[in-house]
Formats: sequence, C-alpha cells, structure tokens
Amino acid sequence: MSYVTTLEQTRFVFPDLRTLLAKATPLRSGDVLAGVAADGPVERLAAQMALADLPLAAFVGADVPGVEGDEVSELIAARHDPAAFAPVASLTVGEFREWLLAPEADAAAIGALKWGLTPEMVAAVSKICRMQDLVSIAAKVRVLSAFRSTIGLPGRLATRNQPNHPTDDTRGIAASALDGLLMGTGDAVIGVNPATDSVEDYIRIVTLLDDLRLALEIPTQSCCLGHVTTAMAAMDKGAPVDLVFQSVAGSQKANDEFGVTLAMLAEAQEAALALGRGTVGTNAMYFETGQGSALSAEAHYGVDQQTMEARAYAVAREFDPLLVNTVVGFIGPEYLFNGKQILRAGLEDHFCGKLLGLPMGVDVCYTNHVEADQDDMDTLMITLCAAGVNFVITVPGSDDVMLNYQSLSFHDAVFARETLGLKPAPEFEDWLKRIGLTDAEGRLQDAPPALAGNAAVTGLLELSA
Amino acid sequence: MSYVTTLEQTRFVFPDLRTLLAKATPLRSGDVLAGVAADGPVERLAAQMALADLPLAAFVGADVPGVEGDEVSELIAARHDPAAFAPVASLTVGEFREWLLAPEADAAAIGALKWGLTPEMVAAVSKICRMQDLVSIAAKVRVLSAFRSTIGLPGRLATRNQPNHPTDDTRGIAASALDGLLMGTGDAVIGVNPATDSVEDYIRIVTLLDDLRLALEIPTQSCCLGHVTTAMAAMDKGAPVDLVFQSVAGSQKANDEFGVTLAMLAEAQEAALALGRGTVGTNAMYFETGQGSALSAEAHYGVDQQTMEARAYAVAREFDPLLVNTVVGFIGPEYLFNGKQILRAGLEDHFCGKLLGLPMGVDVCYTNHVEADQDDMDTLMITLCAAGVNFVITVPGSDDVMLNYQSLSFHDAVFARETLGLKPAPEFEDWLKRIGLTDAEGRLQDAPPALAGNAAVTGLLELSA
Amino acid sequence: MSGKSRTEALMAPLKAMTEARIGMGRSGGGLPTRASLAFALDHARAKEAVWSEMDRTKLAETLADLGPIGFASSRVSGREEYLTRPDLGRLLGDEADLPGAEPGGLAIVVADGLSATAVELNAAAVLRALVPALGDTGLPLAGIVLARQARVALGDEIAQRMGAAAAVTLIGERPGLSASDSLGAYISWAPRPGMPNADRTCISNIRSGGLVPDLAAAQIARLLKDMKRVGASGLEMKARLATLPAP
Amino acid sequence: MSGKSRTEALMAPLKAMTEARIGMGRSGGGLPTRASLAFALDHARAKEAVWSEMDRTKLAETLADLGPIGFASSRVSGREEYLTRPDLGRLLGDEADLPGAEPGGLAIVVADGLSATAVELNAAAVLRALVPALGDTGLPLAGIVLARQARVALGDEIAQRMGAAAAVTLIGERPGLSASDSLGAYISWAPRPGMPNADRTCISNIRSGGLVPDLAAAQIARLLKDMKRVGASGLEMKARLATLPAP
Ligand code: B12
Ligand code: B12
Repeated sequence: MSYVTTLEQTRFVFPDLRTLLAKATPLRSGDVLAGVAADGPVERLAAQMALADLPLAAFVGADVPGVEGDEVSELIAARHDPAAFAPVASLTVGEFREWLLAPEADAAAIGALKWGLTPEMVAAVSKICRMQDLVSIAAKVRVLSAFRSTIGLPGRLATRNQPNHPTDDTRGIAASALDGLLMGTGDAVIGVNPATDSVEDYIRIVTLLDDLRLALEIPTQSCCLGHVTTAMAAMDKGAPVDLVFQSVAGSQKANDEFGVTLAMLAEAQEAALALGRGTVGTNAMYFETGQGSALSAEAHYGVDQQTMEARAYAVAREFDPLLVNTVVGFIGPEYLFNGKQILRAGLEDHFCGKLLGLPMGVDVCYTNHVEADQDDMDTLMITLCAAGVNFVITVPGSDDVMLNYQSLSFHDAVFARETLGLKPAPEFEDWLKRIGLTDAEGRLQDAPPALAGNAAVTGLLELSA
Repeated sequence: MSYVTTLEQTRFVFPDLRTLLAKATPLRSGDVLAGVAADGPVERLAAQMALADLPLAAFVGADVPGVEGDEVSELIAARHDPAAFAPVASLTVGEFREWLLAPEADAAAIGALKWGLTPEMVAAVSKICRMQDLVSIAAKVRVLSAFRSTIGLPGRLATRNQPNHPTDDTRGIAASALDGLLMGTGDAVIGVNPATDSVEDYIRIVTLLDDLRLALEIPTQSCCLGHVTTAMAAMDKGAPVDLVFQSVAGSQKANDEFGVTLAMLAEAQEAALALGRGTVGTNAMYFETGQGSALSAEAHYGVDQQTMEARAYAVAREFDPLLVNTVVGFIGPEYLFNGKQILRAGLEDHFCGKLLGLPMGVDVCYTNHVEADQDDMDTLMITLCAAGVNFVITVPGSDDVMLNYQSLSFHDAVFARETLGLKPAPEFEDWLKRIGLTDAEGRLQDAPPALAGNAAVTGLLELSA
Repeated sequence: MSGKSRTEALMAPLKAMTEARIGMGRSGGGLPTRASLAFALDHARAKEAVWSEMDRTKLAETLADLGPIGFASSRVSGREEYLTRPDLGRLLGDEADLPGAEPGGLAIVVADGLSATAVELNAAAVLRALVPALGDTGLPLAGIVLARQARVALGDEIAQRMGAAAAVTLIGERPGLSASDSLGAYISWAPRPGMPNADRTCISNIRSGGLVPDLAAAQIARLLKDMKRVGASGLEMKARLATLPAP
Repeated sequence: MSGKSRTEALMAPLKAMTEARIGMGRSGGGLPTRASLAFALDHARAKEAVWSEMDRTKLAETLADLGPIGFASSRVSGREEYLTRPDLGRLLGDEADLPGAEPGGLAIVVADGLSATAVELNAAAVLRALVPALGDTGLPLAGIVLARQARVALGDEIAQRMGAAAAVTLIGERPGLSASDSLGAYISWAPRPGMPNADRTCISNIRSGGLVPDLAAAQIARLLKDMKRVGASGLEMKARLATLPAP
C-alpha cells in the first residue's frame, strides 16, 4: 500500500510504511547516510502530513522492516494487546498526538495504553511532535521501577554514578565512585563499563561496588556493564550481582552483533531475580540503546534510525527493567550530526521509551568529533528534566576517560537538585540526609566526618584513615 | 594596558579591554561581521582565561568604547556605587562567577549588588559562564516590578499579548488580543507594535486596548510600542497611556538612530508617572533591546554586540521599567546565525539584565532567513523558564503578520502553565479564575459564557452579540 | 480540549478580521496537528523565498517599455554570503551596467533583497503605476536598474553613479510566514553611499494582501513630490514639511 | 562551598589513582572557573586532533627501515565527508600504491582514523616493537601501508589486495578529552572487504598513559600467533581457542 500527499500540485508518493516513516523523520545524518531521509523539508512535510492522516490501526500487524523470522518483530506482534489499544484504536497518528496532548490524557490514561502501543506507533507520533509536545506529553507519563531505591516518582531525578577507568583499576573506580557519592549521585545505580570483559574482572568490579554499598549502607544498586553472558557466568559463581546489563537494538540481526538473543535475556533476568537482592522492588535489568546502532551493524533494513531505536524499547520492556537509557550522542556525527540533532533525538528517545512504558533515562552526551559542546548538553539536560526524565548518567567532571566521550558531570546533579528542584530517589534522599551529605532542604554539604573517616572506604582505597 | 595568556608556548595578547571582551565572546556571526571575534576556539579560550583573571575592579572607571562624551558611558560611570560594589570589589571576573554560583549568593545578596555592577562587568562574567551557569545564577535573582499586576514573583511567568496587525486595523487588533486573553495571556502587557507612526493612530490603539481592559476588568496594562515622542504627544492630548515604550541601545550614537536621548526618556517617564494610572505599582516604562542593533547602526565602536547589549540595560534601569525584553532573534543571521547562537544570546541577555536589576523578559523569536525553527524556540523557552525569566512575548499562532517573524504562540503560555507549572501574575491569576477562564488548579477552560457574550467585547469587534 | 467549544464559536467570525493565526484551537498547550504541520510547511516555503533567484532577463523584458534598463550586483558572491555580510550587500560590484541619463532624474532600483519572490510578484505592478505618475513629480526617469544580492543602501550608490536627484529602491522584505511576497520601498533624496537610514523614507508591506501596488505607487509619487519641494527625505523631510504651509 | 573543605581533603590523595576528573571542587552546581575553562580548552584540542593530518612522507621515512612502505586513501574526499560517510571511509580509493609481496604474509595498515595525532605519537613505537617480534608468528611482513581518511574496515581490503593472510590495522581512536592520542589495533585473519566486526579482534587505548606501545605490540604478536594456529580471528578465534589445549 502506498501513501500520498499533494502539496500545491506536487504529488508525493511513499510506497510503503517504512519509507513513509523514514521520510517523515526530522533531518538527521544517520538517515541521510542510510539513504532513507527525505529529499528536503517539503518532502519531509508531505510525509509527515500523510503520516498524520494514517490510522494508528495501520500499524497493527504491519511488519515494518519486513524481514522473515526477525524475533524482535515477532515479539512486537505477539505483545500487542487489542484491549489496551482500544481507547485509541480509531485515531489517526495526528489525532493520537492531539489525544496525548489533551488534559484528559493523564498518567493513568497514557499508562494504560502500554501494551496497546507498538514501537512503530510511538515513533510515528513522535515524528510529528514539536520539541514542546515531546516534553509536555512525556512529562505526564509516570513509569516507576524499584530495586533498592524507587525510580520515577514525580519531582525526582535519579542519577547513575559512572566511575569508569581505562584499565578497570579497583582503586581508580572506587575513587571516582566516591567522588560521585560526595556529590549526591548514584541513586539510579553505581555502574561501571568494564574496559576488560573477563568474568574475573566482572566479579572483581561488582564485588568492589557491593563492598562500597554495604560499607556506607547506601540504598542503591550496582552494576558492571559487561556482556550479559559474562554476568550470567558471574552469577553462577556467586558474585553479588544486583542489575544485569545489556546493550540492545531493534532487530534480531543488530542484537546478533551485540551477541544477544531474547532467550538469553530471559534467562539472565530469571537468574537475577533468583538472587532476590532487591529490597523495595524486583526490577533487575538495565539496558542501553542508541540511535544508529542498527544502521552501524547494517541491520536496519531501510528503516529509519529512530524507529529502529523505538523497536529496541520493545525488547527492553519485555524484561521489566529498573533502568533503560539511550546513549544518545555516543557514536558520532555519522548518526547525529550536531547538538541540535542530539537534542531532538534525546527528547524523541525519552518520549518513545516512556510511551512504551519504560523507566527511561538518557545519557546526555557527545563526542569530540561531533559539532556539540557543553552548552548543548546543559540545554538537553534542562529540557529532559522538564520532560520528567527518570535518570541521567553522570561521570567525574563530564569526562569519561575510558569511553572517550563527554557525559554529564556529578556537578550537574547538584544543579538539577538545587536549581531545578528535583529530588533524588526517596530512599537515597533519606540516606543523604542521614549521613549528613545534604541538609534538611536537600542542599549538598561538605563531606561529613563520619564518611571521611569510614574505615571500609579508606580500606577500599588502601589509604591509611 | 594589555592582557596576555600563554597556552602551550603560544602567547595571546589582547591590547585593550574592548578587544579582550570581544575575543572572549562565544562565537556569533555579528562579532565576525564586525571583525572583532576571536580567531578560532583557542584564541577565544585564551581571552576567556585572561578575562577570568582580570579584577572586576578593572572595569570601574574604564570606558570600554572609549568615545568622548557618550552619554551612555557617562551614565554608567555616574551610577556606579562603590558601596554596593564592595562585597565583590576584590574578586576577579572568574571568582565573581564562583561567588555568584555559591549558595551564599542568594536573591538578597545578588540584588544588593545592582548599582555596584556595570554592564561591562556582567557581560564579562556571562562570557565565561556555561549555559547552566547562566540559568542557575539567573534563577536565584528576583526582580519585581508592578503597575496593575506584579511581575517577577517566584514560580510565575508573565506574558505579553502582542496582537499586531499589518495596517493597525482596530478590529484586527481586538480579535488577536481577545484570542490571547482566551488563552490566558497578557498579564505582562497587552502591547501592539504599530505599523503606522502617527499620533492619531497611537491614540486610537491605546484607547482600543484600554477599552478592552476596562470592559473585562483585566488587572493588566496596555501599550502601543510607538516612538517615545509619539507617546508624549499622545499623553499631551490626554490619551490613556499606561506604559511608555522605547527601543534602546548601548551607545548614544545608536540611540540617536532610534531618535532618543536619556533626557527624552526621563521626560517621558515623568509624564507617564504623572498620569498615576498604576494601581499596585509605579513602574511605567517598557524597553526593548537586541544584540546587533548598535552594530547595525555602526555605533558599536569595536565593542562586541553582547557587551553593547548589556550597556543598553544600563539605559533601561535608569527609568524603573515594568518590562524590559531582548528581541533576541529578531534581526537575522548577520548577528545571530542559527538556533544555537540565538539560544545562547537569549540566556546571556536574560542573565545580564537580571544581574543589572532589570525585570527581564525575552522575545523568544526567529526570522525566516535564519537557521532556526520551532524546536529551537521550544528549547529556548524551556531553558529561560528554568532561569526564571519574568515574561515572554506571545502572538497568535507564533506568526507576527506585521513584523514578519516568529515569536512564541499564545499556546506556549498554556504549556508554560500546565507543563512547567508556572503561574501568571497573581492579580491576573485571580482574574482568570474569577472570570472562569481557568479552574481552581489554574488549568485553562473553555471561554466562559459571560465573556463570550460581553457587550463591550462584541461592540469593539462590531459583532452582533 | 476537544470538540466544538464556546471559544471556537466566539473566535470563528473574528478570523476574517485579520490574517493572524487566531482561533486555531488547541490540545493542552499544543496546536492541532494539521495547524502545526501547516505552520512548518509555511516555514519551509518562506525559507525557500529567501533563496529564490531574481529572473533579471524576464523582468528586463517586462519592464522594457517603461524606460532604459540597467543591471547591477553587489559585492556579495552568493546567497549564503548575502545573509551574513550585509556590508558587502551595500557595495556596488564591478560589472555594473547602468543606463546613462541626464543628471537630476529619478533612479529606480529593483533589488532582490530577502525575497526575489516579492520582486517577481509585485515590482512590475508598482512600476507600471509609478512611472506614468512621475510627470507630476518633475523628476524624469533616469532608468530602472535590476540589482542582485542587494541591500537597501546599494540603491543609493547606484543612483548616485547615475547622477540621479532621487532614488526609489524596491526591495524584497524578509519573508513572513503568511506572506513571503512583501516589497519594501525605500526612497531617498540626494542619494549617496553611506547615507543613514534616518535620511531615507520607507513604505513597507507592499503586496496584494497588504498595501496594494497601485496605492503604494501613489504614495511614492506623493513622497517624491514632497522631497523635491523641501529638498530632503527621511526625518529631515518630515521636519521641514512640518514648518511649511500645506501645498 | 568555598574554602578548603573535608571533601577536598578526602579527595586530594585519591586524584593520583585515576586520570578521571575527580575532586575538582564546586560552587553550587558549577565547576570552579579554572576547571571549566581548562575543560573547554581540552575540548578545543580534542577537536583539533580530529582534524589533524597525517604526515605520510615523514612517517614513511621513519618506518622505511622496517619494510616496504605503501600508500592508500579511502574514497573520502575530505575531513568533513570522512565524519559523515563511514561507508566511503571503508572503500579503497583509486590511487593506491601497495607494496608487492609474496602471498600469505602480514599486512600492516597505519590509518589516521579519528586522530592523526595518535598515529604520529604512537604508531612508530608500536611497529618498532612489533616487526621484530613477527618472526615468532610465522607471518612475514608483506608491507606497511599508510592509509588516509580510513575507517577500520579499509585495512582489510588493503590486506586482501596484498594477498596477506592477516591484517593489523593501527588506527587513531576518537580523541577523548584527556587523551587525544589513543591508538586502536584491529587484527583480522583472512582479511576481506565486508567482514563483520565479530571476526575482528580489538586492542584499544594504546598510548603512553594507557596500554603502552611495547605491551601492545607483544599482545598483537601473541594474537597473531593464536590466529595462525586456529585459522580465525574475532569471536570465532575465542571459541576455537577455548576448545584447544593451551599451547
Ligand atoms: C564507537 C565505538 C563503538 C560503536 C561503533 C559504531 C561506530 N559506528 O563507530 C558501537 C557503539 C556500535 C560499539 C559497539 C561495541 N563495542 Co565499541 N567502541 C567504540 C569506541 C568508543 C570508539 C571506537 C573508535 O574510535 N574507532 C575508530 C574509528 C575510526 O573506527 P571506525 O571504523 O569508524 O569504527 C569501527 C570500530 O570502532 C569498530 N568497533 C567498535 N567497537 C568494537 C568492538 C570490537 C570488539 C571490534 C572488533 C570492533 C569494534 O566498529 C566500528 C565500525 O566498524 C571504542 C573505545 C575506544 N576508545 O576506541 C569502543 C570499543 C572498541 N568497543 C568495545 C566493545 C566491547 C564493544 C561491544 C562488543 C560492546 C557490547 N558489549 O555490545 C560492541 C561491539 C559491536 C560490534 N561487534 O560491532 C571495546 C572493545 C574491547 C576489546 N578490547 O575488545 C572498546 C575498546 C570500548 C570498551 N573498552 O568497552 N562500539
Ligand atoms: C529588520 C528591521 C529593522 C532592523 C534593521 C536592521 C537590520 N540589520 O536589518 C532594526 C531592528 C534595527 C530596525 C529598526 C527600526 N525600524 Co525597522 N524594520 C525591519 C523589518 C522587520 C524588516 C526590514 C527588511 O526586511 N528589509 C529588507 C532588507 C533586505 O534590507 P536591508 O538593507 O538588509 O535592511 C535595511 C532596512 O531594513 C532598513 N530599515 C529597517 N527599518 C527601517 C525603518 C526606516 C524608517 C528606514 C528608513 C529604514 C529601515 O535598515 C536596514 C539596514 O540598513 C521592517 C518590516 C518589514 N516587513 O519590512 C521594519 C520596518 C521597516 N522598520 C520600521 C521602523 C519604524 C523602525 C524604527 C524606526 C523603529 C523605532 N521606533 O526605533 C527603527 C529605525 C532605526 C533606523 N533608523 O535604522 C517600520 C517602518 C515604518 C515606516 N513606514 O516608516 C517597519 C516597516 C516595521 C514597522 N511597521 O514597524 N528595523
């Protein structure tokens, strides 16, 4: 079936859903690279208009990539719940946007759609949303998740403390983690990307993070972001694994490149739950995604990168994660050319993830080969906070010395708390007050003597107290 | 006196304050056009480092444009209050930034600096601030002003309702103003830019706006943004003038181009105050500014456009205005090339205005010859709201059909209220509730029957009720 | 807010009173989808207008019967440079081909400015009404110059080169969202490079939906008469006129 | 927060443990001014590294004694295109000048990638340690090719053209803020165009402050031996090695 818009005598024809979605996407370099982008703003608008008039129901049962036997497509089809879809089943994509914007669409109404919506539906509606719409709609959605802390409550923002080190040095990681804790970060997770990928290193890293957590009685969870198979091997050996991590993408072939299948993820979730380590909740998975990864693996099948990204969320929501975040500016200019494209993609990803019912965070980040800077990240962070993002990533001084990119700084968490007025997860908020890192109003304080002299901490760092 | 930074064996020398300030400015097309911009990011940083190390006191008595007898420079020198300056007199520009960021610098502490700070000082510190700093510092400042409504209270955002019409048609203006009122805008002012500049038209316009205000008992003020001399002629003839408007710039020569002197402004303020039309306050002036206007008039004397802009604020604060706003993206790409430059300039202007004690608003806007779009404006608005902007400009559907540019829409005010949680001026908030335009929670409602059938309104519009 | 409402009922009849985008309806703080996309399309079109090219050959043919036609360009090399270098857009380029004329006449400059579309749609109509009315002003037509990549001030340099006593520069105004065909007329007495805006007189928004070409031409002719009478344009003209008895 | 604090006292000794920017102090949520400007300068430098050019003539001289030197470029025409067209950066351009060699050897490709600075500072050191160690691997050196505007995959096409059994591509990694001289080594058995990353083996972060060149060369030599033994690189190599007894 083909889709047509006529604008002042010019007929624009889009042969299939995949093309329509791609041409309707706001300009970004990855779609240009893939050869699927619109040929200028007018063709883009023609596609957006045709898309706006398309019934949402057209996506039900439609296989957008059209690849025989793709397990992600099969999962999407299998999970679609007609009852949940019913409230919006008769709407076009354009009307769905209006439905979402209307005050009647409150947290409960939008939340109830979760299994009625497919990734392609939410990608479609995001394409015809202005930045402001992406913010105002997402801000209404509530997705709560919990393990040792509760993430996603209104008026709160959690942070991942990411203490990476180029050689996974134990003291180097501990030093960075402590720096982050002193700045009040880590309520989403204290999570290390390993430079190495051996099971021994994995176990060493999760043990170190668990020791730190126990020593300071921090109501949070830790994670080593190694491969899911490494995590399973570590759990087998009795390692203290809180969250199991994996990068995921929007097609089976792209997940193959990451070396992961749905079955492996299910097995990993089961293993993590069996450990029963969560105290206030049982969300035990952590996923990262990012526009461009499917295209980078040549596993996008002519689908635009944002729709592929939304499909990755369909993978993630299958496993009740505590955390999901897009690493939006991580790869580089071939997928998102500059600050403006990163900004838009970050808001789209957050919006799509939230509509699909995910506890969505964003790694507000960029590389040194892209046209972006700290001002762009400040803007993206502020905009995401207005949109009610569940959590963001923070690293020491914005500089990830292992992955060679810039994320938010621990400092930015202080800004979010003290200027934007966003509190940490409630359990963590209490802990910060109890230990004396924040005052009664939640303002960050100088390191309390108790913490500065904590024997376990100095032990970990091999310092003499 | 010259200023030097050495970076890895390269010496960067800046011969004077003017050059140092210009080279330290974040990249923007106007400074490139003027030939004063830094020669790439490294020279820019060298200038920023030299600037950061410069004592604030270096600006006291320094005449940056260095033009004999410029009345703006004379005003700046005359108004500098050493007692108010004392708390920061010993700091460098870089330390002043840190002072401003520290929690001890609260609204009272920063507010007390007002007459101790010169435009060049605040321009200097803004140049070494990241976007986030511009937000977090400005968000702490409180500048209140009042006429029939009170502008600038915490947690509130006022809006100008700007119902322009290409031929100043009475019914056309009234129709747009009503549209804006139904969307809850106009608490800062209902203000028309006239297409014509005759005294008769001016009187017709202010009378029309006053009739509307009285008919609906709106606790707000009106303004015709004609030339100050036209306003004075109209006041002479007994016209109902609430606010006197004028565009102002940062040098005497640039103000000459606008046909205005400080003496004229003083006379106008006196005339407006003599009318005694304010009820809750006596701030009776309204000023607009914008980066590039001095350069456009070749009245910038080699000073960068942002410093010239801050100097315009020194003119504005002399006359206790109710409202001051930068029309940030109004002129075009020769001064601010794209959305990113507009964004940064908008935040700088707001920051500088607030530090100088002005009730600062922003016209969040762009033209069709610049690289910017609605997404950029959404981002700028959200960021400004985080920074606590006093008011923004709103027009029907973002499209100013007289001035040929795009500002915010009345709709965006609804977003600011309902998503960002910002309330209107308290008097106006009460009125909206009383008349039934908003419910108890401040959510916008359908037009109340009383308003829809109001005889004065239908009379103005020459409709049969 | 969905469904027909009192707000919509109230605003519907008012839409005829203005081109402004009033009574559009809303969902929360968002525009209705159609309106939002229509806005974006208008934006794309307005941006195209900025990049439109003036067809000087065609225009020269259309205007040939009105008087001698000349050609000029500013020092700007392309559209991108035009946007960021107004200084170059004000300077006459080398390859100007200006009509020769007796000194003391009127030079008309038709300039692309920020919208060649505006020139294409409205310049000829203004000139067809203006040129016949010139007899009345006592200013013979020195010629019509079609100028590319031009800013307002370029017209005055061209006119001075032609030895003209006055200049009328018709220039494409920056395109608006709803109208990208607005022409501005900037009129100056004793035109010369570097003259300030204060010495020019401006008529704006010339287009079918704004100030219609015939009316604009009449206003221009009237202004030229006044300028000739008092020997000045701009604010000075206004000041001098104020001291004179009505003609 | 100003003045020396317990936080600073606690963090000061920890700074030696990592290159990460810890213990920086703060004013509210802002970085101290010096740190903030230093960060911006590091950013400017890292961006420069992306645009740095590989001096192939000088490098060829430096490496001449190690073996035959060749030259190649990808299909990318300039740096801007390099950044947005990784597909072209993977394809061999026309004017390649590759050393002739017996089939079955090792092709070494030195590629600018995202940081010519990394190549300039570290490639020679790696190769000076690696080439002498090749005897041990049973892979004769087919030649060293200096490749411009190259992505990782270009190395494999070059190696295939040279009839090589294995390829080592040393390539400038994207510059980080604190280190813009990190070299990556991507090693492949039976190199060919279009081979997936899964079939490559990667060693990252080669620089004086990271994995030092000598150690990196030793690791590469060890990997080449393993690859030759099992006839595979990448994940397949890992899998096959796991089934073999330790050598
Ligand atoms: C960018 C990047 C990616 C991007 C690559 C896409 C792209 N278009 O650039 C993405 C996000 C997709 C990615 C994925 C992975 N990466 Co990676 N990646 C990097 C990074 C940060 C920079 C690489 C670079 O600058 N290359 C230079 C440019 C010029 O080369 P290029 O041709 O443009 O890019 C190619 C290579 O970067 C290559 N590549 C990227 N990662 C990996 C990993 C392996 C094992 C291989 C063989 C190749 C490879 O793929 C790119 C496209 O062909 C490095 C860290 C570093 N400091 O170098 C890690 C790094 C190379 N990646 C690493 C890993 C572990 C992975 C994953 C296996 C993660 C996972 N668990 O799923 C996957 C591998 C997926 C795959 N098989 O392709 C490790 C490798 C460790 C090791 N010694 O084996 C590194 C060193 C980071 C780390 N310490 O964790 N990666
Ligand atoms: C942009 C603009 C400006 C900019 C010009 C700077 C710039 N670099 O472009 C700024 C903000 C500085 C400006 C100032 C003023 N402007 Co103005 N401006 C416009 C606008 C929106 C677009 C002009 C355009 O597209 N020009 C075409 C391009 C290609 O020409 P250009 O060579 O690049 O630009 C020159 C002209 O625009 C000229 N210009 C701009 N405004 C005015 C006003 C007058 C009276 C004159 C003679 C020339 C002039 O100055 C520019 C640089 O030389 C028009 C509205 C419109 N729809 O056209 C109003 C408009 C022309 N301006 C107007 C007015 C009233 C003014 C002010 C007098 C406002 C005031 N009260 O202070 C001042 C005049 C200052 C001066 N003497 O120069 C009126 C003129 C009404 C009339 N019939 O006389 C207009 C029609 C808008 C309106 N209805 O209010 N303006």
